[in-house]
Amino acid sequence: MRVLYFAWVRERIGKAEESVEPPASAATVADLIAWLASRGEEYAHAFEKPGVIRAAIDKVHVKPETAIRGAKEIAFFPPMTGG
Amino acid sequence: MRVLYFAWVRERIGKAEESVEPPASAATVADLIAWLASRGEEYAHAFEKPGVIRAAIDKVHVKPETAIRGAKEIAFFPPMTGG
Amino acid sequence: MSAPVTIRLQTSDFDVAAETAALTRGRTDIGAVVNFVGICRGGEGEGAISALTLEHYPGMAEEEIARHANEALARWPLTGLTIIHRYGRLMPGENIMMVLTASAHRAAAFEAAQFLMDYLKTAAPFWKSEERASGARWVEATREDDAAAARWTKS
Amino acid sequence: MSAPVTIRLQTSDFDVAAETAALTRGRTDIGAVVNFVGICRGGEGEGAISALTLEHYPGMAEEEIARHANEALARWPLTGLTIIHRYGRLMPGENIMMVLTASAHRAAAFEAAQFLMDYLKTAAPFWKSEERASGARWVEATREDDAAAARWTKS
Repeated sequence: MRVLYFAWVRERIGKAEESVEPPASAATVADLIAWLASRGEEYAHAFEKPGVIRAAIDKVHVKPETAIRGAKEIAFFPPMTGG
Repeated sequence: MRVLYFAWVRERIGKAEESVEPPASAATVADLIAWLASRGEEYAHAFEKPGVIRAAIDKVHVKPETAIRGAKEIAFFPPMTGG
Repeated sequence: MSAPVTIRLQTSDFDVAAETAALTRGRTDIGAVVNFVGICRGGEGEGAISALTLEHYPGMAEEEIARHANEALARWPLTGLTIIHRYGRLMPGENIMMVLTASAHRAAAFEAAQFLMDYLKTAAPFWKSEERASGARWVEATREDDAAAARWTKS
Repeated sequence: MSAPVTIRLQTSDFDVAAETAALTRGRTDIGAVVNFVGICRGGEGEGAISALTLEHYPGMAEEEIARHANEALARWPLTGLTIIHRYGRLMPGENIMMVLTASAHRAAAFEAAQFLMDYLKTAAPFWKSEERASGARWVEATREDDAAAARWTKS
Protein backbone atom coordinates (compact mmCIF):
# COMPACT_ATOMS: atom_id res chain seq x y z
CA MET A 1 0.00 0.00 0.00
CA ARG A 2 1.37 3.37 -1.04
CA VAL A 3 1.17 6.07 1.63
CA LEU A 4 1.63 9.79 0.89
CA TYR A 5 2.29 12.62 3.33
CA PHE A 6 1.76 16.34 2.75
CA ALA A 7 2.65 19.63 4.45
CA TRP A 8 3.69 19.31 8.10
CA VAL A 9 2.82 15.59 8.19
CA ARG A 10 5.45 15.12 5.45
CA GLU A 11 7.93 17.37 7.24
CA ARG A 12 7.57 15.58 10.57
CA ILE A 13 7.88 12.10 9.06
CA GLY A 14 10.69 13.25 6.84
CA LYS A 15 9.45 11.70 3.62
CA ALA A 16 6.76 12.39 1.04
CA GLU A 17 5.79 8.77 0.40
CA GLU A 18 6.55 5.17 1.18
CA SER A 19 5.17 1.65 0.79
CA VAL A 20 3.82 0.02 3.94
CA GLU A 21 2.35 -3.37 4.84
CA PRO A 22 -0.01 -2.72 7.74
CA PRO A 23 -1.25 -5.74 9.74
CA ALA A 24 -4.64 -7.21 8.86
CA SER A 25 -5.98 -5.80 12.13
CA ALA A 26 -5.65 -2.27 10.68
CA ALA A 27 -9.11 -2.17 9.11
CA THR A 28 -9.88 1.56 9.03
CA VAL A 29 -8.13 4.83 8.35
CA ALA A 30 -8.00 5.44 12.13
CA ASP A 31 -6.45 2.01 12.67
CA LEU A 32 -3.82 2.75 10.02
CA ILE A 33 -3.00 6.09 11.68
CA ALA A 34 -2.57 4.34 15.05
CA TRP A 35 -0.31 1.71 13.49
CA LEU A 36 1.77 4.33 11.64
CA ALA A 37 2.10 6.38 14.86
CA SER A 38 3.69 3.33 16.52
CA ARG A 39 6.47 3.09 13.93
CA GLY A 40 8.82 5.63 15.48
CA GLU A 41 9.24 9.01 17.05
CA GLU A 42 8.81 10.97 13.81
CA TYR A 43 5.54 9.15 13.09
CA ALA A 44 4.33 9.60 16.69
CA HIS A 45 5.02 13.34 16.30
CA ALA A 46 3.23 13.58 12.94
CA PHE A 47 0.15 11.75 14.24
CA GLU A 48 0.15 13.07 17.84
CA LYS A 49 -3.28 14.64 17.28
CA PRO A 50 -5.08 12.12 15.08
CA GLY A 51 -8.22 14.29 15.16
CA VAL A 52 -6.66 17.00 13.00
CA ILE A 53 -5.25 14.62 10.37
CA ARG A 54 -7.23 14.39 7.12
CA ALA A 55 -7.02 11.38 4.84
CA ALA A 56 -7.75 10.51 1.22
CA ILE A 57 -8.01 7.03 -0.30
CA ASP A 58 -7.19 6.90 -3.99
CA LYS A 59 -7.53 10.70 -4.17
CA VAL A 60 -10.96 10.97 -2.50
CA HIS A 61 -11.47 12.47 0.98
CA VAL A 62 -12.38 9.80 3.55
CA LYS A 63 -13.30 9.69 7.24
CA PRO A 64 -11.38 7.96 10.08
CA GLU A 65 -13.93 5.13 10.13
CA THR A 66 -13.58 4.39 6.39
CA ALA A 67 -12.27 0.88 5.62
CA ILE A 68 -8.89 0.79 3.90
CA ARG A 69 -9.35 -2.63 2.25
CA GLY A 70 -8.54 -2.41 -1.46
CA ALA A 71 -6.88 1.00 -1.20
CA LYS A 72 -3.90 1.52 -3.51
CA GLU A 73 -2.90 4.95 -2.25
CA ILE A 74 -3.66 6.55 1.10
CA ALA A 75 -2.67 10.14 1.79
CA PHE A 76 -2.43 11.93 5.14
CA PHE A 77 -2.34 15.70 5.53
CA PRO A 78 -3.38 18.64 7.72
CA PRO A 79 -6.58 20.62 7.07
CA MET A 80 -6.42 22.17 3.62
CA THR A 81 -5.63 25.86 3.16
CA GLY A 82 -5.85 26.52 -0.57
CA GLY A 83 -7.39 29.43 -2.40
CA MET B 1 -37.20 76.04 -12.21
CA ARG B 2 -35.31 73.71 -14.53
CA VAL B 3 -37.04 70.40 -15.23
CA LEU B 4 -35.24 67.41 -16.80
CA TYR B 5 -36.77 64.31 -18.34
CA PHE B 6 -35.07 60.96 -19.00
CA ALA B 7 -35.75 57.71 -20.91
CA TRP B 8 -39.40 57.24 -21.89
CA VAL B 9 -40.52 60.30 -19.93
CA ARG B 10 -38.24 62.34 -22.19
CA GLU B 11 -39.47 60.52 -25.31
CA ARG B 12 -43.15 61.02 -24.50
CA ILE B 13 -42.77 64.71 -23.67
CA GLY B 14 -40.53 65.23 -26.66
CA LYS B 15 -37.83 67.22 -24.89
CA ALA B 16 -34.98 66.58 -22.49
CA GLU B 17 -35.38 69.72 -20.41
CA GLU B 18 -37.24 72.98 -20.05
CA SER B 19 -37.83 75.86 -17.66
CA VAL B 20 -41.23 75.97 -15.96
CA GLU B 21 -43.01 78.31 -13.55
CA PRO B 22 -45.39 76.11 -11.56
CA PRO B 23 -48.10 77.85 -9.51
CA ALA B 24 -47.46 78.42 -5.81
CA SER B 25 -50.05 75.73 -5.07
CA ALA B 26 -47.64 73.10 -6.42
CA ALA B 27 -45.86 72.46 -3.14
CA THR B 28 -44.64 68.87 -3.51
CA VAL B 29 -43.13 66.64 -6.18
CA ALA B 30 -46.54 64.96 -6.59
CA ASP B 31 -48.19 68.38 -7.02
CA LEU B 32 -45.65 69.31 -9.68
CA ILE B 33 -46.29 66.04 -11.54
CA ALA B 34 -50.04 66.71 -11.49
CA TRP B 35 -49.50 70.24 -12.78
CA LEU B 36 -47.10 69.08 -15.53
CA ALA B 37 -49.58 66.36 -16.57
CA SER B 38 -52.19 69.08 -17.17
CA ARG B 39 -49.99 70.93 -19.67
CA GLY B 40 -50.88 68.85 -22.74
CA GLU B 41 -51.40 65.45 -24.24
CA GLU B 42 -47.70 64.57 -24.34
CA TYR B 43 -47.34 65.43 -20.63
CA ALA B 44 -50.50 63.55 -19.72
CA HIS B 45 -49.08 60.51 -21.51
CA ALA B 46 -45.68 60.76 -19.79
CA PHE B 47 -47.25 61.10 -16.33
CA GLU B 48 -50.27 58.83 -16.84
CA LYS B 49 -49.01 56.53 -14.06
CA PRO B 50 -47.54 58.94 -11.49
CA GLY B 51 -46.75 56.00 -9.19
CA VAL B 52 -44.01 54.68 -11.46
CA ILE B 53 -42.32 58.06 -11.99
CA ARG B 54 -39.16 58.68 -9.96
CA ALA B 55 -37.89 62.14 -9.18
CA ALA B 56 -34.67 63.83 -8.11
CA ILE B 57 -34.25 67.34 -6.76
CA ASP B 58 -30.83 68.87 -7.38
CA LYS B 59 -29.51 65.37 -8.22
CA VAL B 60 -30.77 63.58 -5.10
CA HIS B 61 -33.59 61.01 -5.17
CA VAL B 62 -36.76 62.35 -3.54
CA LYS B 63 -40.26 61.05 -2.74
CA PRO B 64 -43.60 62.32 -4.11
CA GLU B 65 -44.32 64.10 -0.83
CA THR B 66 -41.01 66.01 -0.82
CA ALA B 67 -41.41 69.81 -0.96
CA ILE B 68 -40.05 71.45 -4.10
CA ARG B 69 -39.47 74.88 -2.57
CA GLY B 70 -35.94 76.08 -3.32
CA ALA B 71 -35.28 73.43 -5.95
CA LYS B 72 -33.13 74.56 -8.87
CA GLU B 73 -33.39 71.38 -10.91
CA ILE B 74 -36.03 68.66 -10.76
CA ALA B 75 -35.67 65.50 -12.85
CA PHE B 76 -38.35 62.95 -13.71
CA PHE B 77 -37.59 59.47 -14.98
CA PRO B 78 -38.73 55.81 -14.95
CA PRO B 79 -37.29 53.26 -12.49
CA MET B 80 -33.53 52.96 -13.03
CA THR B 81 -32.04 50.03 -14.93
CA GLY B 82 -28.28 50.48 -14.83
CA GLY B 83 -25.55 47.92 -14.23
CA MET C 1 -2.88 52.76 3.74
CA SER C 2 -5.31 54.64 1.56
CA ALA C 3 -8.31 53.11 -0.17
CA PRO C 4 -8.46 54.77 -3.59
CA VAL C 5 -11.87 55.15 -5.22
CA THR C 6 -12.14 55.57 -8.98
CA ILE C 7 -15.46 56.25 -10.70
CA ARG C 8 -15.70 56.86 -14.43
CA LEU C 9 -18.64 57.23 -16.81
CA GLN C 10 -17.52 56.95 -20.41
CA THR C 11 -18.59 55.91 -23.89
CA SER C 12 -15.40 53.94 -24.56
CA ASP C 13 -14.59 50.42 -23.40
CA PHE C 14 -12.46 49.73 -20.30
CA ASP C 15 -9.47 47.51 -19.57
CA VAL C 16 -10.05 45.37 -16.48
CA ALA C 17 -6.40 44.29 -16.32
CA ALA C 18 -5.18 47.91 -16.33
CA GLU C 19 -7.73 48.88 -13.67
CA THR C 20 -6.73 45.91 -11.51
CA ALA C 21 -3.05 46.79 -11.87
CA ALA C 22 -3.79 50.40 -10.88
CA LEU C 23 -5.59 49.21 -7.72
CA THR C 24 -2.98 46.65 -6.62
CA ARG C 25 0.37 47.99 -7.88
CA GLY C 26 3.00 48.39 -5.18
CA ARG C 27 0.74 47.09 -2.41
CA THR C 28 1.15 43.90 -0.39
CA ASP C 29 -1.88 44.35 1.87
CA ILE C 30 -4.38 43.07 -0.71
CA GLY C 31 -5.35 39.41 -0.54
CA ALA C 32 -8.52 39.42 -2.63
CA VAL C 33 -9.69 41.20 -5.76
CA VAL C 34 -13.22 40.72 -7.07
CA ASN C 35 -14.24 41.98 -10.49
CA PHE C 36 -17.70 42.04 -12.02
CA VAL C 37 -18.21 42.84 -15.69
CA GLY C 38 -21.70 43.34 -17.11
CA ILE C 39 -21.95 42.47 -20.81
CA CYS C 40 -24.61 43.29 -23.41
CA ARG C 41 -26.52 40.09 -24.22
CA GLY C 42 -27.91 39.43 -27.68
CA GLY C 43 -30.46 36.67 -27.40
CA GLU C 44 -31.60 34.64 -30.38
CA GLY C 45 -34.37 34.42 -32.95
CA GLU C 46 -37.08 37.06 -33.41
CA GLY C 47 -36.48 38.56 -29.98
CA ALA C 48 -32.75 39.02 -30.55
CA ILE C 49 -31.32 42.35 -29.39
CA SER C 50 -29.40 44.19 -32.08
CA ALA C 51 -28.16 47.03 -29.84
CA LEU C 52 -28.49 48.52 -26.37
CA THR C 53 -28.54 52.25 -25.65
CA LEU C 54 -27.65 53.47 -22.19
CA GLU C 55 -28.90 56.88 -21.09
CA HIS C 56 -27.77 58.47 -17.84
CA TYR C 57 -28.27 61.62 -15.79
CA PRO C 58 -24.90 63.36 -16.05
CA GLY C 59 -23.73 64.74 -12.76
CA MET C 60 -26.26 62.85 -10.66
CA ALA C 61 -24.93 59.47 -11.81
CA GLU C 62 -21.38 60.31 -10.68
CA GLU C 63 -22.58 61.78 -7.36
CA GLU C 64 -24.90 58.86 -6.63
CA ILE C 65 -22.25 56.26 -7.42
CA ALA C 66 -19.71 58.13 -5.28
CA ARG C 67 -22.12 58.14 -2.33
CA HIS C 68 -22.55 54.38 -2.63
CA ALA C 69 -18.83 53.81 -3.09
CA ASN C 70 -18.27 55.68 0.17
CA GLU C 71 -20.95 53.59 1.84
CA ALA C 72 -19.15 50.42 0.68
CA LEU C 73 -15.87 51.75 2.13
CA ALA C 74 -17.63 52.41 5.43
CA ARG C 75 -19.24 48.96 5.57
CA TRP C 76 -16.33 46.78 4.47
CA PRO C 77 -12.56 46.98 5.06
CA LEU C 78 -11.70 47.62 1.42
CA THR C 79 -8.27 48.66 0.17
CA GLY C 80 -9.82 50.29 -2.89
CA LEU C 81 -12.58 50.11 -5.48
CA THR C 82 -13.17 51.08 -9.09
CA ILE C 83 -16.48 51.52 -10.90
CA ILE C 84 -16.68 52.22 -14.62
CA HIS C 85 -20.03 52.52 -16.39
CA ARG C 86 -20.40 53.10 -20.11
CA TYR C 87 -23.22 55.02 -21.77
CA GLY C 88 -24.32 55.40 -25.39
CA ARG C 89 -25.06 52.67 -27.93
CA LEU C 90 -23.51 49.21 -27.42
CA MET C 91 -23.61 46.01 -29.46
CA PRO C 92 -24.23 42.49 -28.05
CA GLY C 93 -21.02 41.10 -26.58
CA GLU C 94 -19.71 44.54 -25.60
CA ASN C 95 -18.87 45.43 -22.00
CA ILE C 96 -21.46 47.64 -20.25
CA MET C 97 -19.83 48.27 -16.89
CA MET C 98 -17.47 46.93 -14.28
CA VAL C 99 -17.00 46.95 -10.53
CA LEU C 100 -13.65 46.10 -8.98
CA THR C 101 -13.16 45.69 -5.22
CA ALA C 102 -9.97 44.89 -3.31
CA SER C 103 -9.53 43.85 0.30
CA ALA C 104 -7.28 41.84 2.59
CA HIS C 105 -9.93 39.11 2.67
CA ARG C 106 -12.36 37.70 0.15
CA ALA C 107 -15.66 38.09 2.04
CA ALA C 108 -15.35 41.89 2.08
CA ALA C 109 -14.40 42.06 -1.59
CA PHE C 110 -17.28 39.78 -2.68
CA GLU C 111 -19.91 41.46 -0.50
CA ALA C 112 -18.92 44.99 -1.47
CA ALA C 113 -18.99 44.09 -5.17
CA GLN C 114 -22.48 42.58 -4.81
CA PHE C 115 -23.69 45.57 -2.80
CA LEU C 116 -22.45 47.98 -5.47
CA MET C 117 -23.97 45.90 -8.29
CA ASP C 118 -27.35 45.67 -6.57
CA TYR C 119 -27.24 49.42 -6.08
CA LEU C 120 -26.25 50.17 -9.68
CA LYS C 121 -29.06 47.92 -10.97
CA THR C 122 -31.78 49.68 -9.02
CA ALA C 123 -30.89 53.21 -7.96
CA ALA C 124 -28.13 54.67 -10.13
CA PRO C 125 -29.71 57.01 -12.72
CA PHE C 126 -29.17 54.90 -15.84
CA TRP C 127 -31.78 53.62 -18.28
CA LYS C 128 -31.46 50.98 -20.97
CA SER C 129 -33.27 50.81 -24.28
CA GLU C 130 -33.05 47.57 -26.29
CA GLU C 131 -33.30 47.53 -30.08
CA ARG C 132 -35.00 44.54 -31.70
CA ALA C 133 -36.42 43.84 -35.15
CA SER C 134 -39.76 44.93 -33.66
CA GLY C 135 -38.37 48.28 -32.51
CA ALA C 136 -36.77 49.87 -29.46
CA ARG C 137 -38.11 49.24 -25.98
CA TRP C 138 -37.07 50.60 -22.56
CA VAL C 139 -35.96 47.86 -20.17
CA GLU C 140 -38.22 47.58 -17.14
CA ALA C 141 -36.88 47.30 -13.60
CA THR C 142 -37.17 43.78 -12.19
CA ARG C 143 -38.49 42.63 -8.83
CA GLU C 144 -35.46 40.36 -8.46
CA ASP C 145 -33.18 43.38 -8.64
CA ASP C 146 -35.28 45.29 -6.12
CA ALA C 147 -35.21 42.30 -3.76
CA ALA C 148 -31.44 41.95 -4.19
CA ALA C 149 -30.95 45.62 -3.35
CA ALA C 150 -33.26 45.41 -0.32
CA ARG C 151 -31.09 42.79 1.39
CA TRP C 152 -28.43 45.42 2.19
CA THR C 153 -30.85 47.56 4.20
CA LYS C 154 -31.84 44.71 6.53
CA SER C 155 -29.67 44.77 9.64
CA MET D 1 -24.64 26.38 -25.93
CA SER D 2 -21.82 24.61 -24.14
CA ALA D 3 -20.41 25.62 -20.74
CA PRO D 4 -16.64 25.16 -21.03
CA VAL D 5 -14.73 24.29 -17.86
CA THR D 6 -11.01 25.01 -17.64
CA ILE D 7 -8.93 23.91 -14.66
CA ARG D 8 -5.19 24.44 -14.50
CA LEU D 9 -2.60 23.97 -11.77
CA GLN D 10 0.65 25.67 -12.64
CA THR D 11 3.73 27.37 -11.22
CA SER D 12 3.52 30.32 -13.63
CA ASP D 13 1.28 33.37 -13.33
CA PHE D 14 -2.01 33.67 -15.22
CA ASP D 15 -3.59 36.34 -17.39
CA VAL D 16 -7.12 37.16 -16.26
CA ALA D 17 -7.87 39.18 -19.41
CA ALA D 18 -6.86 36.30 -21.68
CA GLU D 19 -8.91 33.82 -19.63
CA THR D 20 -11.92 36.13 -19.72
CA ALA D 21 -11.60 36.56 -23.48
CA ALA D 22 -11.40 32.78 -23.92
CA LEU D 23 -14.62 32.33 -21.93
CA THR D 24 -16.62 35.08 -23.62
CA ARG D 25 -15.29 35.26 -27.20
CA GLY D 26 -17.93 34.84 -29.90
CA ARG D 27 -20.78 34.51 -27.42
CA THR D 28 -23.70 36.88 -26.89
CA ASP D 29 -25.49 34.86 -24.20
CA ILE D 30 -23.23 36.04 -21.35
CA GLY D 31 -24.44 39.00 -19.30
CA ALA D 32 -22.21 38.67 -16.23
CA VAL D 33 -18.60 37.69 -15.59
CA VAL D 34 -17.25 37.47 -12.05
CA ASN D 35 -13.55 37.08 -11.37
CA PHE D 36 -11.83 36.45 -8.07
CA VAL D 37 -8.06 36.72 -7.73
CA GLY D 38 -6.29 35.64 -4.54
CA ILE D 39 -3.04 37.50 -3.94
CA CYS D 40 -0.13 36.78 -1.60
CA ARG D 41 -0.19 39.32 1.22
CA GLY D 42 2.99 40.57 2.84
CA GLY D 43 2.06 42.22 6.09
CA GLU D 44 4.38 44.63 7.88
CA GLY D 45 6.97 44.79 10.64
CA GLU D 46 8.36 41.74 12.42
CA GLY D 47 5.51 39.50 11.30
CA ALA D 48 5.94 40.38 7.62
CA ILE D 49 5.74 37.46 5.21
CA SER D 50 8.72 37.22 2.87
CA ALA D 51 7.37 34.33 0.77
CA LEU D 52 4.54 31.81 0.54
CA THR D 53 5.00 28.22 -0.58
CA LEU D 54 2.00 26.32 -1.91
CA GLU D 55 2.08 22.54 -1.80
CA HIS D 56 -0.61 20.44 -3.45
CA TYR D 57 -1.55 16.80 -3.99
CA PRO D 58 -1.02 16.31 -7.73
CA GLY D 59 -3.82 14.37 -9.35
CA MET D 60 -6.20 14.69 -6.42
CA ALA D 61 -6.23 18.51 -6.60
CA GLU D 62 -7.30 18.47 -10.26
CA GLU D 63 -9.93 15.76 -9.68
CA GLU D 64 -11.35 17.45 -6.60
CA ILE D 65 -11.57 20.84 -8.27
CA ALA D 66 -13.21 19.27 -11.33
CA ARG D 67 -15.85 17.62 -9.12
CA HIS D 68 -16.69 20.97 -7.54
CA ALA D 69 -16.66 22.75 -10.90
CA ASN D 70 -19.25 20.22 -12.08
CA GLU D 71 -21.29 20.76 -8.93
CA ALA D 72 -21.25 24.52 -9.63
CA LEU D 73 -22.45 23.86 -13.20
CA ALA D 74 -25.28 21.71 -11.83
CA ARG D 75 -26.33 24.31 -9.22
CA TRP D 76 -26.14 27.49 -11.29
CA PRO D 77 -26.93 28.27 -14.95
CA LEU D 78 -23.34 29.08 -15.87
CA THR D 79 -22.09 29.56 -19.41
CA GLY D 80 -18.58 28.55 -18.37
CA LEU D 81 -15.97 28.69 -15.62
CA THR D 82 -12.20 28.77 -15.27
CA ILE D 83 -10.11 27.93 -12.21
CA ILE D 84 -6.34 28.41 -12.13
CA HIS D 85 -4.33 27.67 -8.99
CA ARG D 86 -0.60 28.19 -8.71
CA TYR D 87 1.76 26.12 -6.59
CA GLY D 88 5.38 26.56 -5.55
CA ARG D 89 7.03 29.59 -3.97
CA LEU D 90 5.40 33.02 -4.38
CA MET D 91 6.35 36.51 -3.24
CA PRO D 92 4.01 39.07 -1.60
CA GLY D 93 1.94 40.81 -4.26
CA GLU D 94 1.97 37.80 -6.58
CA ASN D 95 -1.23 36.15 -7.75
CA ILE D 96 -2.04 32.84 -6.03
CA MET D 97 -5.16 31.70 -7.83
CA MET D 98 -8.22 32.81 -9.75
CA VAL D 99 -11.81 31.77 -10.29
CA LEU D 100 -13.77 33.07 -13.27
CA THR D 101 -17.50 32.44 -13.70
CA ALA D 102 -19.79 33.51 -16.53
CA SER D 103 -23.58 33.46 -16.73
CA ALA D 104 -26.54 35.24 -18.30
CA HIS D 105 -27.24 36.89 -14.92
CA ARG D 106 -25.11 38.22 -12.11
CA ALA D 107 -26.54 36.28 -9.16
CA ALA D 108 -25.45 32.93 -10.63
CA ALA D 109 -21.97 34.20 -11.48
CA PHE D 110 -21.43 35.72 -8.02
CA GLU D 111 -22.79 32.74 -6.10
CA ALA D 112 -20.88 30.15 -8.11
CA ALA D 113 -17.62 32.09 -7.66
CA GLN D 114 -18.16 32.29 -3.90
CA PHE D 115 -19.09 28.60 -3.71
CA LEU D 116 -15.91 27.63 -5.57
CA MET D 117 -13.75 29.92 -3.41
CA ASP D 118 -15.21 28.57 -0.16
CA TYR D 119 -14.56 25.08 -1.45
CA LEU D 120 -10.97 25.83 -2.52
CA LYS D 121 -10.23 27.41 0.87
CA THR D 122 -11.36 24.40 2.86
CA ALA D 123 -11.36 21.16 0.88
CA ALA D 124 -9.05 21.34 -2.13
CA PRO D 125 -5.76 19.58 -1.29
CA PHE D 126 -3.47 22.61 -1.07
CA TRP D 127 -1.36 23.73 1.87
CA LYS D 128 0.37 27.05 2.45
CA SER D 129 3.59 27.67 4.31
CA GLU D 130 4.51 31.28 5.17
CA GLU D 131 8.12 32.41 5.52
CA ARG D 132 8.87 35.10 8.07
CA ALA D 133 12.04 36.37 9.74
CA SER D 134 11.18 33.92 12.53
CA GLY D 135 11.03 30.95 10.15
CA ALA D 136 8.49 29.06 8.07
CA ARG D 137 5.07 28.15 9.45
CA TRP D 138 2.17 26.22 7.94
CA VAL D 139 -1.02 28.25 7.67
CA GLU D 140 -3.81 26.88 9.83
CA ALA D 141 -7.34 26.45 8.55
CA THR D 142 -9.75 29.09 9.89
CA ARG D 143 -13.20 28.69 11.41
CA GLU D 144 -14.45 31.54 9.22
CA ASP D 145 -13.52 29.54 6.13
CA ASP D 146 -15.21 26.40 7.47
CA ALA D 147 -18.35 28.39 8.27
CA ALA D 148 -18.31 29.97 4.81
CA ALA D 149 -18.04 26.54 3.19
CA ALA D 150 -20.82 25.10 5.37
CA ARG D 151 -23.41 27.57 4.06
CA TRP D 152 -23.53 25.75 0.72
CA THR D 153 -24.61 22.44 2.27
CA LYS D 154 -27.62 23.96 4.03
CA SER D 155 -30.71 23.52 1.91
